[in-house]
Amino acid sequence: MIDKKLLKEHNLTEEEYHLIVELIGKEPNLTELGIFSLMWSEHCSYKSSKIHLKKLPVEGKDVIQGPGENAGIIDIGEGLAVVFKIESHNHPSFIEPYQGAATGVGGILRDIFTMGARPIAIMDSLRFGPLDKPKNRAIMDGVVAGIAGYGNSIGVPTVGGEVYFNDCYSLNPLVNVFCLGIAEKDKIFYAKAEGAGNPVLYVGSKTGRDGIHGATMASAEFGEDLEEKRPNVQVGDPFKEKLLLEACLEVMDQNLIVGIQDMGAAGLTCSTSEMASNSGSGIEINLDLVPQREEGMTPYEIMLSESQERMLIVAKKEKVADVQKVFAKWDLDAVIIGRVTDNGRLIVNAGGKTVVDIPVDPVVNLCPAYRRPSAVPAYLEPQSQLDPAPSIPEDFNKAMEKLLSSPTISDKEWVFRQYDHMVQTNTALLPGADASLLRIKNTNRALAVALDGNSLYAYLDPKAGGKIAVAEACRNLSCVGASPIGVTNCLNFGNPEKPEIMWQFQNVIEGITEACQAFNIPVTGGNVSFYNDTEGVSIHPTPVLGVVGRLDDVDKTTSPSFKQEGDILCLLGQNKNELGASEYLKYVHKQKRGLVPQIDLSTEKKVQELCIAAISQGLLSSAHDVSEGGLAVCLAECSFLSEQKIGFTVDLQDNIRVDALLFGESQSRICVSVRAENFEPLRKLAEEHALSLAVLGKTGGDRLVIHHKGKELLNIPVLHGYNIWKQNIPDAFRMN
Amino acid sequence: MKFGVVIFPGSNCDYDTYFVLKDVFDQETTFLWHKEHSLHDVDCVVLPGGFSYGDYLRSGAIAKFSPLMQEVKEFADKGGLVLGICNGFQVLLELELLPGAMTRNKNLKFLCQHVHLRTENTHTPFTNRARKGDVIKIPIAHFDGNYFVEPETLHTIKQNDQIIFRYSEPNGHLSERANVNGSMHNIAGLINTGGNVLGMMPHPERASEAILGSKDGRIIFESIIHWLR
Amino acid sequence: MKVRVLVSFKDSVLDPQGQAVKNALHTLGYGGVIDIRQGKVFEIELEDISVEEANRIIPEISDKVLANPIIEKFEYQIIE
Amino acid sequence: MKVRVLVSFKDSVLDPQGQAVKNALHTLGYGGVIDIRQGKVFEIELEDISVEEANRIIPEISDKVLANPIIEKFEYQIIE
Ligand SMILES: Nc1ncnc2c1ncn2[C@@H]1O[C@H](COP(=O)(O)OP(=O)(O)O)[C@@H](O)[C@H]1O
Ligand SMILES: [Mg+2]
Repeated sequence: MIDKKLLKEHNLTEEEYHLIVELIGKEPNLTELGIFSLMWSEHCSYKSSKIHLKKLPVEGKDVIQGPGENAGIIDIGEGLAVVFKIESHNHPSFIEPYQGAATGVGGILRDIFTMGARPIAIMDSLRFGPLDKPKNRAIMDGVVAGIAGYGNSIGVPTVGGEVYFNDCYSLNPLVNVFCLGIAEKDKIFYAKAEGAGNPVLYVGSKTGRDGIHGATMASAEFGEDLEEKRPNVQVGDPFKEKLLLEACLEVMDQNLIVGIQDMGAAGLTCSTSEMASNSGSGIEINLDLVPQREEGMTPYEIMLSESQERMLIVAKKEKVADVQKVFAKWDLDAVIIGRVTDNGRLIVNAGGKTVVDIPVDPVVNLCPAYRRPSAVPAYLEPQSQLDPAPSIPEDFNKAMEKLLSSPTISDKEWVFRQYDHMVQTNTALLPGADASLLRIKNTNRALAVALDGNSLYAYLDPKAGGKIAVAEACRNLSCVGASPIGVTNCLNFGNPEKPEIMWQFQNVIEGITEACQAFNIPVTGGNVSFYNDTEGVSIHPTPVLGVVGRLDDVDKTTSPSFKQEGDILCLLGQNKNELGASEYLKYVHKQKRGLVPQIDLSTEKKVQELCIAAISQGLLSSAHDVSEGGLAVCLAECSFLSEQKIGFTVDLQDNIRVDALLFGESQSRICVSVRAENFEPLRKLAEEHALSLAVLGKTGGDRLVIHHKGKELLNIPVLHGYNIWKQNIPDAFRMN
Repeated sequence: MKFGVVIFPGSNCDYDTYFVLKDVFDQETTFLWHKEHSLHDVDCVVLPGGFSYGDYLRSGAIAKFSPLMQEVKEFADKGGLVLGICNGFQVLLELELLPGAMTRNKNLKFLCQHVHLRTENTHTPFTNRARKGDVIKIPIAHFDGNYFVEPETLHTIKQNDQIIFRYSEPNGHLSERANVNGSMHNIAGLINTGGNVLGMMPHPERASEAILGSKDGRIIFESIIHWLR
Repeated sequence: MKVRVLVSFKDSVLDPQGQAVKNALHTLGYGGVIDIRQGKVFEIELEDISVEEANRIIPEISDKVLANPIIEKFEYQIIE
Repeated sequence: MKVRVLVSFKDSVLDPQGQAVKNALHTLGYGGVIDIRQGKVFEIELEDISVEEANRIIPEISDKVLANPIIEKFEYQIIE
């Protein structure tokens, strides 16, 4: 009955099938095959990435939970732990932008509160095609509204994120969502099914035929047959999730349960088998008891459904009634659908028959890991050169105006104004700053978070791209005075069966590893999204790094905006003659090529440490890191973000190409402004850190003015630049 | 003096409001569960922001039927102080404790940002510490804050001096630009004829601590506390 | 019994959503669209009751719950 | 010409809004409500065209703009 066609539909190879037969000692029936197809999918099993992910540094003295659970956990003192993770929802967001993004938020929130943490912040990392195409605008409009629709309703602030635009995302947008929660250290919960005889409860929404094959879809390329592969789109129900969140935290707080797991991708299949496997136990359930939304669902469909807003709980036998009472308080049913056993098997009954009877270990742990072939991509050699070098623009004002109208650089208020970024009243820095800052109530502390990932860098030099993503996220934290304590990452790549993609993947991981080691920060989890190809075209490799930082005194922080006229502008770090892979080249010269900026991690670290020290001593009026758009854009943003739109005049002295000086993206640079009386202490501090401090000029006036050795390069009114920067994205949407 | 903060399923500014009253202003404060039939002798009921019942039908439409809201209605009819913030304001409109209704923001997007409000009437329990014309900076966060009322009713509420806050420029000037959600007559906050029930879309609890970027929302809580003392 | 309740804004209330849809259609070249108003529809499945009873209950729940009479009006059809 | 287009979730798709309304009605004592699905209605005023022409255009704009064919279905009535 199980033939090649069926295997293909289930994305399983013949070798995998034979292995399954061997492992379970029989031919699987259709439902059992479905279970394996889900759990052995790339999305769930990490079969192509596992051996490479092992390289990431995961140790650290404050790590409570590294990779392997729903989210990573780090001890932050005072009996508290921070729980965080990033996830992708790329494919669903392409099919149905609003619901795809919304359910992505729902999923990552469940990952956090499943562990006993109250989610306190969401961040989003988005990648779209250029906004002159109506289709791309529609996708962006839907995605942003979907994230807002879910996050705002459930009452978790979306405090920041990032948006990049590039052609390669036109048919494959990326939607990565990060969530962070806070738990009491002694009230953390895991996906455990311990204690034979303990009841297994199903809570939340009813099961429908939603997203059947969602995980397998995320494990294959989109081709012409997109239409057929399209599973039933899931519609998010943030209200139901809010009730689930409160009820789950309440049963955890009262210590009524043994373990809990959300039912996201791979639903009932994944939660039952993982919980049993994690505890070396077994689970037996009866599908007739599963609350169902649609009639006539088969065991196959019920087991594979990806209906949202559902959780599986193993309760303490003697506390079941109390658990049910809490759920009833929140108008939710908690239905006993089975029990924990000690036979190591997943047994599923329906209609009086046993429809699944398989050992859990092979399902969860014994999927083969592949070392897929890798090869240097053919595009690399020609494209990583910058030959011939582009001509130097005659009018830098024009080049600057053009650059400010690149949507990757222009203001993202159109996006974050749609997100409730203030609910829960912890948001100490509003979106627009380099990092988001959340105070922790009843303490003096704060947590900072930054997401980062420049895929053009990763495309032209995957290893450097990986390194820079970590370094830049950490640099963003340092600009608000915080030190990094943990990392999560979302690795978005094309089809791993293509050797070039595998090569990109390996190298990005090497870069991330090197940088995390240099900063001595553990990776506590993440997510891999492969098969981001549509019609044979792969996206640029897109690692998105989420770094969490810690600030011990919430008052010792600063923001990128200029605070007053007459402050001295200084540069921490050095300008270099680097133009490659810059937004300037891409947007002004239409060239996506060149050498990615070099990065020396020990210099990088020193610059960041200096910045943190200066902020903690209260020396800085503002700090902003130099990234896309280079020094000119960095300085301009400090003006744009200041309430009074304070301008600046600087005179640069470096002997390098002037466009590289203005717009190049050399790493390890932070622009700071200081009151005159703080300059000397800052200079001394820099000396102690063995770093030179370049004085650039002063804040003040109502123009953005940049000279080079006394000669004027750039001179535009702040408000003129501001309007371009501010209106660009809203204007794109008004074209509708 | 005791404050009660109502929790509906889907409320999400309940803890924020509780925190401000309890920890920032050091007032006795209790939560009131929507299924209860008692207000536990509170002196002021606060209906917090959020998405009661998901706001799936209309903002505030379902919350008005909860058992507790019948108590709140009686309490208000007897002159008890009721403050509705954001979704709380929407519930008060649905309950008809305040006139009018909310429609979708004029740009059809959710809006989260700081706005400026001009204080129009200070002879109320909620604004007695302010001066008429004071401009305060407070955040909004809503999808349905576009206030609508029939012209006759608008005329009446103007005559009764029921308009408490209006969206304005930082200098107090009333403009279309400042009226971000498109509300009729720039109305951001409204009181009942009895002068004891205030509804406002902006969130004073998000502007009561320096670390959150504005302390201007304090004036409302300070006024209530002063009034009750 | 199946009933359909249609809820829409009163004429005196602006309908920016309808306007936005109209504009979108114009941009796409459907110039013949003169006006659009957007409302809500509820398809309700009721236990079998008499038509008389339905004519009592439906307006009641429409008025109390489904529509906000300050800004909305409703009409209904018994379809089965 | 006046046309009414009704857009609602496909039957297999979860309708959280309808569920919420149903639960509210049950709480209010309307236990006879078995199910509710909530959708959108568009009242469209068109330049006068032939019924034939309308039968071509309406499905087209419904499919393109008014409904999201991935999760929604539509039907329409020419009312005037
Ligand atoms: N890029 C990565 N770096 C580190 N850990 C990862 C990465 N991708 C996935 N992981 C870890 O592998 C485990 C399985 O991930 P995943 O299947 O996405 O979890 P789930 O879907 O249950 O949330 C998680 O603990 C996750 O943190
Ligand atoms: Mg998970």
